[in-house]
Amino acid sequence: MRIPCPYCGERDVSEFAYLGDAGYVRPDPDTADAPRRYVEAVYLRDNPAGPHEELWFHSQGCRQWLQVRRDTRTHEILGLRVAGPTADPEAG
Amino acid sequence: MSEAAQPKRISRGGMIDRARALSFRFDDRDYTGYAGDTLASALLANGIRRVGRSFKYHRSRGVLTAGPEEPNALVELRTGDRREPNTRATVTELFAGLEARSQNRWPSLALDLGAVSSCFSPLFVAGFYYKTFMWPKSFWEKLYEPAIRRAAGLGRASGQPDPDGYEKSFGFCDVLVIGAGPAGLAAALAAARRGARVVLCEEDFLLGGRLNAERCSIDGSDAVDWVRRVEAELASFADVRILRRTSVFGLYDGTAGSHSASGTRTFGAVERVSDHLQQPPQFQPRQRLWKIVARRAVLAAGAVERTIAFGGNDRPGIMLASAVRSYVNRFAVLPGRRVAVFTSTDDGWKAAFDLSEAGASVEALIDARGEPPASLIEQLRATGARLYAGSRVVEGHGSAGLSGVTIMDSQARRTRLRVDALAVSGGWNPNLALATHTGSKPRWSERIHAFVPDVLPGGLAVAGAARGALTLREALSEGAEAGAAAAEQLGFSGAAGEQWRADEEASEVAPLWFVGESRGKAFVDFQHDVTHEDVALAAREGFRSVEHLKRYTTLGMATDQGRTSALNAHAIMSALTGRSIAELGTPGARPPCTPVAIGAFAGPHRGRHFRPTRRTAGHGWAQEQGATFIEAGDWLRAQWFAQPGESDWQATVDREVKAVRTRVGLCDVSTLGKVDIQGRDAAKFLDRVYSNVFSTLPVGKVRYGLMLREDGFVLDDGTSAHLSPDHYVMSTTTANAQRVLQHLEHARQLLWPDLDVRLASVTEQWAQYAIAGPESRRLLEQALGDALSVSNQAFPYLACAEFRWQGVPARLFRISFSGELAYELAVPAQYGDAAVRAIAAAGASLGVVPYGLESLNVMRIEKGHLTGNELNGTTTAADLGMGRLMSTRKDFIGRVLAQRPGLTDPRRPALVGVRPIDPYSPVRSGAHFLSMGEPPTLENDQGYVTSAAFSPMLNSWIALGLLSRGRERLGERIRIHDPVRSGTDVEVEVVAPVFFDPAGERLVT
Amino acid sequence: MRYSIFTLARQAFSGHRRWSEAWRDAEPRPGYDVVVIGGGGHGLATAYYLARNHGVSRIAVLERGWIGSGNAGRNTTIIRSNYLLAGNNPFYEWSLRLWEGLEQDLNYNTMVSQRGVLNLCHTDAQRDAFARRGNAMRMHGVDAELLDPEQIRQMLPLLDFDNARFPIRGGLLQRRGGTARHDAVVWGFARAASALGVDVIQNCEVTGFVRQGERICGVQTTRGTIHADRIGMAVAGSTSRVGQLAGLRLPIESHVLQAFVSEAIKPLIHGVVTFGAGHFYISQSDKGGLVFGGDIDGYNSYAQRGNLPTVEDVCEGGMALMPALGRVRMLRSWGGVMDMTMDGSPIIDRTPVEGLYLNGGWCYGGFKATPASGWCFAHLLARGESHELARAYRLDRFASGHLLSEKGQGPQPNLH
Amino acid sequence: MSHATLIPRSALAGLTFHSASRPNVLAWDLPPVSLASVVSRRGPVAELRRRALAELGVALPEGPRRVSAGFISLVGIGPGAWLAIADRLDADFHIRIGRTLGPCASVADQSGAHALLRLSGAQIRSTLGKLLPIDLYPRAFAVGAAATTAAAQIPVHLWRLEDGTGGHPVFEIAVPRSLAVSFWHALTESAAEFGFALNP
Repeated sequence: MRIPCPYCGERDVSEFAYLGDAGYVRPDPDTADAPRRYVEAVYLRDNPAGPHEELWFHSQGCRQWLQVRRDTRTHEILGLRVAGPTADPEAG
Repeated sequence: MSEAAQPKRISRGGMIDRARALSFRFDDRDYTGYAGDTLASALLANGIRRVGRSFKYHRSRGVLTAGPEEPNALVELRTGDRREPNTRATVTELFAGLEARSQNRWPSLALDLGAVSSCFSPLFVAGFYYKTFMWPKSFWEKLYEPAIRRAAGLGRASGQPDPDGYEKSFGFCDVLVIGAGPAGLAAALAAARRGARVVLCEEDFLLGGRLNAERCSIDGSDAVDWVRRVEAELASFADVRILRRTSVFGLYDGTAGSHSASGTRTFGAVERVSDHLQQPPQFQPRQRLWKIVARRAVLAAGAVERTIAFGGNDRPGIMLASAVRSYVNRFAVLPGRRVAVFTSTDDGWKAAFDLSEAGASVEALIDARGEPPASLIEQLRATGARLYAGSRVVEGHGSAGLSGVTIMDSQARRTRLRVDALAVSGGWNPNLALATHTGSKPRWSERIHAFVPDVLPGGLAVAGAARGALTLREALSEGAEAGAAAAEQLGFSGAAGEQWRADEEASEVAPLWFVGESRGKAFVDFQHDVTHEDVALAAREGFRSVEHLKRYTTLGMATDQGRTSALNAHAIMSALTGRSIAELGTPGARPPCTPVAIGAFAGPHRGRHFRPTRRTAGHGWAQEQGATFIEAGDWLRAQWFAQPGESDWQATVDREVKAVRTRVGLCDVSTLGKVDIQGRDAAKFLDRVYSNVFSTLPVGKVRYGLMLREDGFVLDDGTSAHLSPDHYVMSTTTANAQRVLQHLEHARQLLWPDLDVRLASVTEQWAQYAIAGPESRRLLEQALGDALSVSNQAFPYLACAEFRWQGVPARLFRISFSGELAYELAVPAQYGDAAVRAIAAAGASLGVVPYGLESLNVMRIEKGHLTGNELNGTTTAADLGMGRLMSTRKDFIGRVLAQRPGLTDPRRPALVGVRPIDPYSPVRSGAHFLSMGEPPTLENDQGYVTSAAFSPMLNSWIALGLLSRGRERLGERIRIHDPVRSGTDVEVEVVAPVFFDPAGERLVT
Repeated sequence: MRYSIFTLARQAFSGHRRWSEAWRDAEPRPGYDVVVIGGGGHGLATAYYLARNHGVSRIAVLERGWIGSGNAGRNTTIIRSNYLLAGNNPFYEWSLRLWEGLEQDLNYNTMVSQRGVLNLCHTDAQRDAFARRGNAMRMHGVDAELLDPEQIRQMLPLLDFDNARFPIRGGLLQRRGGTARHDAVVWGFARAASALGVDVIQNCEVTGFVRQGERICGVQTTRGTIHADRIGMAVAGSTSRVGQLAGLRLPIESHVLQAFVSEAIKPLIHGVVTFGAGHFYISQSDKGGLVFGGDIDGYNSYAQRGNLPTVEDVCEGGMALMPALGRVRMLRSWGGVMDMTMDGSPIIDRTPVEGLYLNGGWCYGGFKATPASGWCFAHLLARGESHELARAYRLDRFASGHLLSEKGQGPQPNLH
Repeated sequence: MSHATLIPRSALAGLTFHSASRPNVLAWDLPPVSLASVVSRRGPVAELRRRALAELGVALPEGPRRVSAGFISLVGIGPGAWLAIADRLDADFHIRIGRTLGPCASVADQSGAHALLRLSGAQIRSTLGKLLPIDLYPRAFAVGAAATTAAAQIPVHLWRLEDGTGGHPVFEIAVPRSLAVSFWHALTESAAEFGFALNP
């Protein structure tokens, strides 16, 4: 598998570290239902068979966290962007 | 070489170099062949028909094919530590001094399946072992299984370290062409002419594929000349790479998925660099693994001829028709003098023509079809062969080698013919395995009665016989089109105009899978001895899907993957169950499509170079001091520094510890992870990633910090030093350095991108040395001079400073892992060697000693400091007695989930110290705690020892451990249970987890 | 028909023409007491023990393809009970006990072969962790031995003791560990269950659930609707997908685990060996093939195939441990889809949806668990309460924090 | 009072290899120079670029490229991240850059973090092809191109300089100091078949 890093260009998967579901949003710790929302955020997964938004860290390259859209049935890379709500100034 | 030496060698022709005779050994006898031979062709030339024994029935077997699909002619190649079992003689290039042995010949003595098979073979039907060997219970493992294990398997591995080297290489190209037969050559040339960057891989040592084995012409001249012309033109392109002896074994993902056209794909290939030599030349590997990234690929791997299942179809001397033509035309070998051909295809007839041309007496041509093409019949007249149309071979005779065949003609009359060779042609199976590696399924073709590629992986085209286009004419045109299309899709357009003319060919195929009137065993898997009866039994017992059939009968699971015969079994099953072959299921192939040496996948990463080794800047100095090194993750660290006369490592460690505690010691701590943290929000960032507060840490101070995972368990611990406003340097444990940095980048880039903070790893930048002991301050004063004042007032406990030491940027931290008055001095790594020598020199008069990991460990246990043994990913801050570091004044990673009942349960094991009542009773890490008098059961398990050591200061064994409700149990006597290492339990007292200088006075004086 | 050498001999005289089907290829009926989704080892074992231990009469096993076509036929056939945690160890030990009597119990030779499982360690910390685990095993009456390098050299002279990047410092040996023939396990349970009246229904894919208010009372399948009082899921690799049909969101990620087999060679390796400084484990099958594997590829996948870097990593580990493997050829590879849970331990529990029960999350440890998994899941389905051996495998442990993590890597499956 | 003086030491000092008579792969162990990591702070990089141009006389490369001007060259190693390389060993290098780029960038001394090698020769691409998972084909990796990747499992920064004598490509590679010995082994093993020489 190869991932087209927006900074480094297309690279072999062995340069990247996988974290998983990119849907993770760290809940507000100060709400009443924080415990439940943390459990869901940290432990539960959609785990779809099909397009999956996921996080890869280019650990052997530019050290950016990337959000990759990949089909879990075919391993096709469908899309990619720098992860996080706001991208780094120079990324992409 | 005289003809006598090679009785079956044809006196002229062939693509062998008769000027270069090569001697070789087979089963301890000497023979001679020619350069250009394979081991199989050389054996056949020497009149050897029987080359091995079958797996289950130990029947004599000979050469069936002339390619990698060979199921029978497997040998042990080479000797000693280079012995290679199961090597296919049909693709083994002959070299001078080659040594080979037949395999599986004399079964083991214990249970000689070979010997009994003749009379007991009726018992050894598919899956017989599932139905028996169950009684008496103990006999399976004691008797039956060992016997089966000894009898099973084929060749013997060398059992010794592989002496040869392997390499890996990445390759990149626009168009990868797989196979250099007519289609592949045409494709490669078409792509190259358009300016594409081309890689052409050919499994054989000659380019040309079938053109080397057949008598055919292109543009009116001999096809072999065409091959040489194309080869020469390809070689003239700078951007074309031809890889001979290279098998493309797997199709893997690139950016493209299973079906999308755009993007790249990764192909795995193995280049047999030196397998055609007695051993690899200096600096050359045996094999090279290629990882080829291609934007487009053309699969032109040809097709494999399949056999026909009839009684005794495994007799040595029975060969695929295509193989016969290979041996006759390419290798100038005559497989038999009196020969016959059994075919259900037009193609099979060509074997008769070639054999006759080569001087064999063709006794008969048996065509299962009632009315073969008139043109062929006309051509056959010249050979004088008798035609049996609408007839079938029902039995092959001759256990040591074919002596004759019995045929049944259209009127069901049986005739026995005396022949010593039979060419069989049952049709062609396209080599489409690569096209199915990413999950694409082939479809059934009623035209050629075989599976052909259907939906293809994106970017992959298939051309020629691999697509079921069996004529040379189609191969040339399809190849050229595929190569041109691939290049043009990528925007290349150059001189086109490849137009090659080839003769018409009759290529009709009629399905003939199994001869119902067969007498004797009809094999559908030669190597695993699967017969038509086994297929019938599987059907009877309900193993009817292709996968069940395969798993129950082991059909197609041998080294040849059933390429020449498994489809016959599917056909038999479909006849028995009234379902079409397609309905039975299409077995998708998985990599590798040809067996690949495990060494090739490993490449150079073996032995001491299995993984890279990290060495600190002080490594050389430590070696000079007599260090014994130990692996710590990727690093090598000094474990201890033994001195002459020391009885054992314990004596060494005792000396080092005492020296540090009484004078001063020097330890390389460069391996700790170091992260440079800068930004206006650096303090805020640290507050969120550490459980304790850092925003209150003044410049010039260091603080210990605890880091949790979001799930509330401890991830790592370390210190962070406030060097200057908005600038910190964090230290992590050696083991977690990389994971922590990734964790921090995740927090910075994803959780809080709004913070102005930036991270840089400076682990490599700083060589860092701990100087510990009562005399450490004096040592530093001597080493640093007036570069920095280290008086207790100027530089108190937990102080840090950046300064210049002899003009070199340096850092000093007053922190202590040993519990002594201690400092850590850091310099840029290129000065690390000089610095450690300077420190040692400065401390010489003070009796400074270098100390290693082991002494560090003893001292940190004496102080109850933590390492990976305690930070094992399942402990909480509270477990480790650090509940106070869980700030309630701020948010931090792990805060919420750390409050779950399972993590706050008071019964959780808590960190304690233990001391044996008898100070000399060893306590070892990994031992379990039990209350006195309680039997050793899991229910009574009270926790375990995390770290233990003998303390020379307390003159006693001491240990840290996690004990259930530990904090409430100080003073209690419990026992230590360590059955895997000691028969008797040790009684210990539970104490606070700090044994030495509990008040910490030494740190601050 | 009872299997034995005598039956085999009798059959031989009649040219093996009188063998009957190993199991009935049943047609679905409209309703059952219990429907088990998934005709793999776990599902078939569950059905067998439901019938044998709990006298449940109307049972169906629904298999999307042909039985054993999932992970049951895509593993490396290792059986062992060398677990550390009190929540795991008794369960796996019971599983091993069941393995030890399985041939006689099922009247089918599943080729259980206890040639030993040896875990190697390469650092002192690893050795101490092995000691801790070995001690825990012994405290539960499980056999465990801590070996020193010399003892290992005697056992396996093949290993690299003299030129290794990470020298072997010891090992934890469970002699009762070993292997079993994976397909035979599936066929044996199917045959035995079928003999007790269980309907084994192949080519029957579940496409939805039938609800009655909040309760689930049946399944829609490609072969029609089937009603049942209780429905058990044992669909390793598809747990999230089937669970989603019932509206479940689970602590599971699907990852691909590759495995490999070499060409058949004469006996080279006796037992099972695992490398401690890389991702590699190996054993040799009765047919002579070296069966080996390593780590999961490490990304979500339902593709049942992996990629080259993992293959290289595994073989590098193999060569580092056994330099004699260099010239042995890899013949085949395959990929299985693993249900990776967030703490690396399985789930056998009722779900929030009444009538639906879950057996899944076996990560890459499902095969060895087959008998006990069926045993405990059958108990749960029959009695409505967890079997004492499977009490720790609760679905709510993530919320309560009573995690069952042998490795302590945290909620990131590709680190387990 | 210690009189030992602090002198820098090459990470490759004292390493052995098979030296060929007619080498096709050449390596030079570069004399020690100062390096620093430069990471743009949060917010627009316009100001950073302006200062770099005004104070250092270099246009910060966008993407993985190397630019050189006077005493300094900068290699792009990530978005908003560069490796600054001085032309000599200068203890104040990172401080001066830090001052010039002020609050727009975080600057950290990396002088000791890398072993720097220059590589060339007729077979340098074939040699690096065995080590690097990236395409060094002339069109794909032109003069001035840079890459951060892994060479035989070792993280490296690599960039291409102007072609050298004989028209052979010239690369420079920065290897983590602690891994220099392992990299050296991998390099010399890969180059051996072509003939290898150091500091010819």
